[in-house]
Amino acid sequence: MFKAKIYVNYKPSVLDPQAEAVKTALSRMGHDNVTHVLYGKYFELTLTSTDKASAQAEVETICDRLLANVNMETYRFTLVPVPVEVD
Amino acid sequence: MFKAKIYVNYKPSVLDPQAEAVKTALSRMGHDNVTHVLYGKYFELTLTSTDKASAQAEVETICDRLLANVNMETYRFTLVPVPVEVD
Amino acid sequence: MLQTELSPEQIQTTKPYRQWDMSDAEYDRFTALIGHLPTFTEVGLASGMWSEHCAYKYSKPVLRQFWTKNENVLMGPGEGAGVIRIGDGLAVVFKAESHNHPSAVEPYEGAATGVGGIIRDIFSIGAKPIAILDSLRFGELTDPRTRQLLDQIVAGIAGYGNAIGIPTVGGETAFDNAYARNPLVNAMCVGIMREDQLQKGRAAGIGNAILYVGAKTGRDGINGASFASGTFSDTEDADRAAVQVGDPFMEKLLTDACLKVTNEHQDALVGMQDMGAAGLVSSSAEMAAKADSGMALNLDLVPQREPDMTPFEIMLSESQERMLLCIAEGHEQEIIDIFAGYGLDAVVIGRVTPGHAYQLTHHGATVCDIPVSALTTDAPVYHQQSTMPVRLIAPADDFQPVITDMNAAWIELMNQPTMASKASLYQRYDAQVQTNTVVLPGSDAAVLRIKGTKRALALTTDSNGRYIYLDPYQGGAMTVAEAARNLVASGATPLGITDCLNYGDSTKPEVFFELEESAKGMTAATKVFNTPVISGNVSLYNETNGTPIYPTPMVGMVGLIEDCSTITTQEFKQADDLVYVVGQ
Amino acid sequence: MRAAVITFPGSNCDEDLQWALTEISGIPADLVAATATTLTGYDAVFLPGGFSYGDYLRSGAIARFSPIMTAVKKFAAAGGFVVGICNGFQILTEAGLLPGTLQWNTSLHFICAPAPLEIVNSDTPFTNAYPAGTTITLPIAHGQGNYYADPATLVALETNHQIIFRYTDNPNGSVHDIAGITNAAGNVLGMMPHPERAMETLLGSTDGRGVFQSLIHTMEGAGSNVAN
Ligand SMILES: Nc1ncnc2c1ncn2[C@@H]1O[C@H](COP(=O)(O)OP(=O)(O)O)[C@@H](O)[C@H]1O
Repeated sequence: MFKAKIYVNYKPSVLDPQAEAVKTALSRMGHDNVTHVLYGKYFELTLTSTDKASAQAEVETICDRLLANVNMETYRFTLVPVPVEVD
Repeated sequence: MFKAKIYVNYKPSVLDPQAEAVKTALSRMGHDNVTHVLYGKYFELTLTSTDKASAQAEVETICDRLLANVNMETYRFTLVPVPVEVD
Repeated sequence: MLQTELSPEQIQTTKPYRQWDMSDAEYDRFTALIGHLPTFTEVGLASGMWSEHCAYKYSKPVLRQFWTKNENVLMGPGEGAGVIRIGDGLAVVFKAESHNHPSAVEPYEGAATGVGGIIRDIFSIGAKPIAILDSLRFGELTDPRTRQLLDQIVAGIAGYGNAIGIPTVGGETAFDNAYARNPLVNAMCVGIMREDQLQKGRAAGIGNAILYVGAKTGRDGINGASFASGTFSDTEDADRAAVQVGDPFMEKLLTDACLKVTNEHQDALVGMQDMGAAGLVSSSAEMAAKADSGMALNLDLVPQREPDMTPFEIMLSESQERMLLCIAEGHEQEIIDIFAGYGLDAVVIGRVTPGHAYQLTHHGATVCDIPVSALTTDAPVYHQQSTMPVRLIAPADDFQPVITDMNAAWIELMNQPTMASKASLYQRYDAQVQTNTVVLPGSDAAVLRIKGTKRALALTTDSNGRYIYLDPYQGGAMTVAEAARNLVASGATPLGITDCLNYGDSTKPEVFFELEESAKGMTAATKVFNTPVISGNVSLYNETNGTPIYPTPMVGMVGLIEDCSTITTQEFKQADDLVYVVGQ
Repeated sequence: MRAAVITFPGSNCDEDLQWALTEISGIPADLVAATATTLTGYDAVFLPGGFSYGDYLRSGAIARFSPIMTAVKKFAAAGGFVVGICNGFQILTEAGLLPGTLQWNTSLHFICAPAPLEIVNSDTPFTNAYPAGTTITLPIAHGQGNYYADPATLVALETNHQIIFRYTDNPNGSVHDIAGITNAAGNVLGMMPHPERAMETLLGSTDGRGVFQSLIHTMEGAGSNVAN
């Protein structure tokens, strides 16, 4: 069993209105020392796969097809083995 | 200068419609071995603060007040020192 | 994609303009017009301005045949949108635009920015946008890619229109394999204004300021105009970098601020235009051309989102939510303050100059110095060859369906996605914001009352590519007639139309024939219904791997209801009422 | 009676509300900018629908830091009537003036449709013009109207009769079919449906008028249960 920790965010050249909005709000709230804001999505998927290579391939497919919009977003992920829980 | 890596996600007791939708989509796509989906937000803030304790306190305030809705979300973050860039 | 700047001589030998869809003959024509070997920036600007999207070089001979004027038309094609008088000192403003290619590549943002663009065309005239309609074509729903496109395109239209607070009140949706890889996404916006508020996109008056307003310029959508003028193949994933992201929140602020300027600062405002296809170069050169002015811009002053942008990138970026204003000298601060009140950037980036030169400086160097006309009025126009397609020369026998079981046939018909209710789609659009929508989606036409008057407007979009494929002339006429029927059935008198001409590659004689003939049919019908064409848009190159879509001109028609008490809706009202069939 | 309608950057139902108040209900209403700092002179404050600050991050999350919100909190604490509709409801929950939050609709789609509602409590300043037990239909138009509160909060809402409107055919997944609630004191109302869109026969319904009439009755001390 594996846990995939997946980060999806906009490519640097793409306008991210949400990150802009957060930054403006922060500076209005007086947090002027925040100079840069990146806003992304974070997913954790638990997979029952038993070997790492197949989990790796599967998470890549899932990211490409569902979690990330590859036109505008990039993603990266890490895989950690999870001890199988016994109910 | 510090970079704060902030994770915001739903409390486990709250049903997240977006995570549910991802899970349903995955199983429709044949990824039945994904047993659990967590859907969160990921922020990176760059702060000009010079000491870690004050950066820590500031990021906490920012999370409590803006980035997370503490009624239904929790957050965690890490702080990494960033070498100040010289132009 | 971009090379570091080549010298004029290197450009002449390595011909980088070919990858921007500019031909060698066009390069030669441009060189002759400007009287020197063009710089990298100059030839880049020409490639954008001479694309079909900006110059209508292939469709102009067809567009010239449209009937565009009657006694009520205050402004016809050529400006951001057309304007028709409706009485009480009021005028209705409308235009439609296609965003087919961007939506095929990035459906959510492509559709959203299509809506954003057409809204800017309306308020740039000085009108308050009051309604959005769409017209959508997809492949068959059995294809998962089509389902995804449908979902994301509807989400994109909803995401932009709902947030900005303009109701999406109608449209049409149909499915046919002809559009499988090349969906059609056409959006129409309608606005209302007082006749005396009419604005034009003009940069007149030597010394007047050129004011850049709105979002910063990024590398998004660079040279989207020539992108929109290319066809699809299965291998062109690299085009994806051309897609931009919309920010409806920014556009809401921009709309409110620009309308405040038009309503309250008439004496300061000389002209206004949105930055659409080919971005800053197109808006600025067109504003100069319309006023027969010269223009000088300092590109270092253009607000930029990314470091190290080249003049080519700054001028051809299609970043969204930007406007260009010409402001009378001395009034600059007054207008900048208004935008600042909405939290918007407004920067003087240049001036109207004597003569007819279009001059750009960047980091202290002149990067472009050419006649304005070389980018605008002197763009080429091609008279294409037109050949009747073989299928029309020897048409197949009429198809006679054999129906044995009327009930079964009816149910089968109703099961067609094209026939089925579109409620699951239009329920995702806020159709009621602004509280004017009298007839909601689901009837023949949408109807909006005009607050403060007894009047109402009826709006519809219609197209039927299959009819035009079978008979371009009759099909073109029928499209206009269908729109007129929808309005009349609501109790309205048709006023005029806008259109989106969606066709395949018109350099193919058969495709050009379809374009020409259907436009003739449309023209004949518009004269019968007294509905001049006051605005529109052309989208050619709707092809996948060489196969064109059905020729699919979309007609958006607006009608006037003099008295709200005469509005008619589609549904049966009560049992025992009589049902008549009128006509043949 | 005089009403304030707050215009946040990105609000888009502010003028509709002003129209419903002034032109139809006869309540003079001013648009007040989010940058204003005082609400003196007003008897009721309305937070309109729309997408304040783009609704980026979470709907209402950024609006709650507008200067006017300090004044709104003060106004509410002094017992003034505050009504948040759609995005206004979202802002009130983010600002802590109402409990719970509004999540994405379970369909994850924006929904614009008529929603039949049960008036659960007609003994409030906002609903006393509706006869008890009435069902009305008001338009909804939202993507994030799925009300959520933790079980303890729900118990409190139920026992204090703070649930004012309930969907009879839950469109968005809201817990306990909640469409509108008040605070414990009963002077702050948040609702997802749009009464200001149901004010005129020409536009199809007058079911929304009761909300405004109720406020008039309350302000004038003119009793309750006057049918609309
Ligand atoms: N994409 C859409 N957006 C908004 N409204 C739509 C859309 N598609 C269809 N509609 C609405 O659904 C109703 C029926 O559409 P359609 O079947 O195309 O009508 P018709 O056959 O009268 O042209 C109309 O009121 C139309 O406005």
